[in-house]
Amino acid sequence: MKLPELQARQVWAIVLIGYLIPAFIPLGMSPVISSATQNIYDTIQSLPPGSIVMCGGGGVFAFDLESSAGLIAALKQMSKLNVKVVFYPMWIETMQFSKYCVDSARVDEKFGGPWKYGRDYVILPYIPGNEVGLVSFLNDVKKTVSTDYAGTPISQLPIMDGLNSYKDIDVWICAQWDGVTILRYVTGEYGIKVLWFAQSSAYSAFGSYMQVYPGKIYITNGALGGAQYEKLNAMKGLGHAALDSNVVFTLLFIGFLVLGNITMLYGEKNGNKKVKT
Amino acid sequence: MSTMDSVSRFIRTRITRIVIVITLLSAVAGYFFSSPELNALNTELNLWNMNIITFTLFIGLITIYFSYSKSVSQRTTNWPFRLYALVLIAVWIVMGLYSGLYSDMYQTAFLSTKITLHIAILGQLIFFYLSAMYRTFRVKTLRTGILVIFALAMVVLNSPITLSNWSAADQISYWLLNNPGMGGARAVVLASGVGGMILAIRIFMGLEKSALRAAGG
Amino acid sequence: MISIDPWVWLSAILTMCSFSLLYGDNKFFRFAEHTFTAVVIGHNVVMGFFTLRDRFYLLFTGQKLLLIVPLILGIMVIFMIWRKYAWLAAIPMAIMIGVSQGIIVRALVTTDVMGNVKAVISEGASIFVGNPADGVGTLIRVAFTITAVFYFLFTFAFKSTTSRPLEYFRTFGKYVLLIFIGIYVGNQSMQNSMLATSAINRLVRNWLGFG
Amino acid sequence: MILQIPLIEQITPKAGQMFNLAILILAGVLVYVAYSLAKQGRTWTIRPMEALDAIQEGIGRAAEMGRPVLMFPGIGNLQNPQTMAGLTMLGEITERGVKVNVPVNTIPSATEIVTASESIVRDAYSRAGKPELYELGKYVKWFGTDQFVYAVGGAGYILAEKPAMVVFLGYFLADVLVTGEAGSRVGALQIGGTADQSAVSLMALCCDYILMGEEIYAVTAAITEDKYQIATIAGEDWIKALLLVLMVAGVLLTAAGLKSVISFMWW
Repeated sequence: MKLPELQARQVWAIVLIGYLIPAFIPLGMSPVISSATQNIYDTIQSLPPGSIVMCGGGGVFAFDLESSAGLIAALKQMSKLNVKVVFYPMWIETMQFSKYCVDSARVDEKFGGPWKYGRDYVILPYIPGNEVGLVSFLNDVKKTVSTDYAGTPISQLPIMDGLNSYKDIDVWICAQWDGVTILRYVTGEYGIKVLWFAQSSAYSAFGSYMQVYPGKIYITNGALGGAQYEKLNAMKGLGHAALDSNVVFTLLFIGFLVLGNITMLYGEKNGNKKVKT
Repeated sequence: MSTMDSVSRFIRTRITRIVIVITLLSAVAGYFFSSPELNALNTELNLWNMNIITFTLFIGLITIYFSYSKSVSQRTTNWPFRLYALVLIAVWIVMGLYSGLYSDMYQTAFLSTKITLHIAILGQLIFFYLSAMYRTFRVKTLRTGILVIFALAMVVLNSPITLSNWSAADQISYWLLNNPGMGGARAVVLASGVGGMILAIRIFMGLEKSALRAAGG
Repeated sequence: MISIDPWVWLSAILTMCSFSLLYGDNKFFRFAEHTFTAVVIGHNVVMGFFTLRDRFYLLFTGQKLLLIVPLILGIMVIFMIWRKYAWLAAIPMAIMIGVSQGIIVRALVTTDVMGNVKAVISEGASIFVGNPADGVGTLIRVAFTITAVFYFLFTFAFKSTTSRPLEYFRTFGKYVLLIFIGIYVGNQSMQNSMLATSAINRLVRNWLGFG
Repeated sequence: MILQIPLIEQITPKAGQMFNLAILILAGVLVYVAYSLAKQGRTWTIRPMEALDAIQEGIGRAAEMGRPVLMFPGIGNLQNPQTMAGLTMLGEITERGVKVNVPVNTIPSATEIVTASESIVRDAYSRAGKPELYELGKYVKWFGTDQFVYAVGGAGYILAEKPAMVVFLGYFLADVLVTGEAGSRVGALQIGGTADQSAVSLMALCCDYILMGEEIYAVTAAITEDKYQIATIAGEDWIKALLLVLMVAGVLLTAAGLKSVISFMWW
């Protein structure tokens, strides 16, 4: 008997069933802490009270969801340390992403958290021009932004009194896809430490920047790093849900890999694709 | 040739060249040389640039309006959807301007529509990924063999089952990412960096005309 | 308990419409697609209005009248969409290209190119020092970087007998890149997997109320 | 007026800055030298690439099968060098396609690329000697600006029209998997090229031939057969060769503990 080639739709049906299982019955996986994640935790933990932490970069909300796991946990951690956080939205969805993270972390006083807008954190308006805006901001904050997201002049926001240029920034946290722009300018040109809650694809593509500026850049690896960060802060969020789905994925991956190769050896002769460079 | 044409040609060919040379030089020189004048010029140009870019946010609206209204008036395929989209755009703009970008209402509406749809589309990638992988990852040649072995290693090592049962898995996966993986990744970053550098040089020298030609029609 | 929040229902319906693409092109999917386009454009315009308000705040309050220049240039850039008047956009386009290329090139040469070259050179010092596992790792990283960059030489031909070994070097570079892609594909799958979970969890947990 | 802005303090990490600047200037000089040599008649050949031959083959195959060819220039805008490479490729494929009566369609994403594609396609029809066949909006399909809207429109188009060959060349992200999967389903010959690492790995999953990183610039220069384009690729190679020599020598020296010899790199 010849093994038939599975149609794409048949594969997808199996995948859908696979992913529905952990949605109904959580597997409750727990991560083991990697040193890369621990480094970021320690860096934030050692910030003196009153430090100014910038938080921002460019990214698409849905894609950045993977990094939100780490960022939400970090916001929670920072709210206990009395550091000031300024959100810097670089792409047009980043402001919504920042709000989502602040709301999910429940750090604002309206959710019973310790933070008060304007005193402990500020959200700047969308700043166009990517790297151009970033360079301008680092050189001279007051020239680049004149209001916050709601149109309030920054002179009325207490945090912004102490933030005039790159010299006043202690750490820059990025939880977005376009962390490379942040690394190139914030660390590369101005020597500020960057903590990047990167997506797994960003880690494997841009990890090399850690070697260019050793000790200045720390990157976590995707959802796994997010889950580890959640564990360090004793919470369970999207990172932990991602671990469950990763178990399903591993099984599906191995299953289809084996099936595909068996089909190649004993199946009908078609559908063979090859990769050439 | 009319005066208008010659003016437009002069702007397209001469003025733009000069503007590019000045702006590009100011950005590069402002960084490499500590001159307050250059730096000030550069900062001012950066601010101009940021303000100009803001207007490009409206370009999509104008293009969609012309394209979709044409589709609706000519009753092309799917035209009722285009009409619906035009109405929704108008409703959304009114809603957004009324409630503000950071209000809870705007955020809920945004999360329930745009973000939901985006996540749903991205969520389908794993389906495409697995079906493509089923077809492609067949070890026939050395090339696919290498791809399959390293992909499999990463998937297995990142899996929470492996990580919680085998303490070395975490270190091995980081070793793979940080040594052989980073070697290739760094070469791509470096070579693309050189490519980008040369492109800027070509634009500076006026050898790369396509960008402006395409814009200037 | 199934949710009674209308937004959750909207979100659930849109998710299912979007997932219907897996079955094939259909009307439900087109509905989702057009909702997507409309909200993206709507968000762009709302964002545009508020950004204009914030960017030209100093002009409107009369503190910096020079901002009138970028205001005019910005309006000129919109003419890009009409072929007949596209030339009006040439000057603001030139400013955008010039400034951004200038800023990009200075970072590329500093970080991406010379930063990496210097990192490779500095790593040379740690090949024979310290833990052998790290030393081997460093050696692999350095050797892989150099061979893979070698692969990106396009106009050099190694046909003579003396230069023939360099061609093997280049082939090796290609395999280095394949190893990178393999590792990348494996690591990246974690992200796609998480997004599928996120979409499905929205349906099962938020809408249907399980878990 | 501009120059009255107060002094802004200079940047911190300046180590190695002068050497970096020297490399940048040297790169400019080398590109200029290559360009001048090309003007005097010097030519270079770009090493053979399988993907390039596959594109030529694919057009022939499309002509035999009587099906169209589809080309994606990616999601970047006009400032993105990868998109520029994609647009150049679009012009070349269209011109070759027109000569053998194969319609070449394209699905751009950014609005300015729609405008640019139209003028490039029209230009290609004129160059191929058949300007009467060109129609506005016939070959350039547009489904919307967003990253995934265009991809989904593209997937729908592929399933309906069943192109014989799909070429991806430009800046892509995860969207390439949506269109790539559709292309695999209709059995199209697929050629993918991008300098973005995340997309190149996804292309490896669904394309028959892939072009990685800088290869996309080389392949567009090679297909145009424009001697000045190829000359700048040669200039680029000289710089890379120089960096390679620096790296190899530097690694050997630092491994031998003689880092001070190359300390000039940190000036």
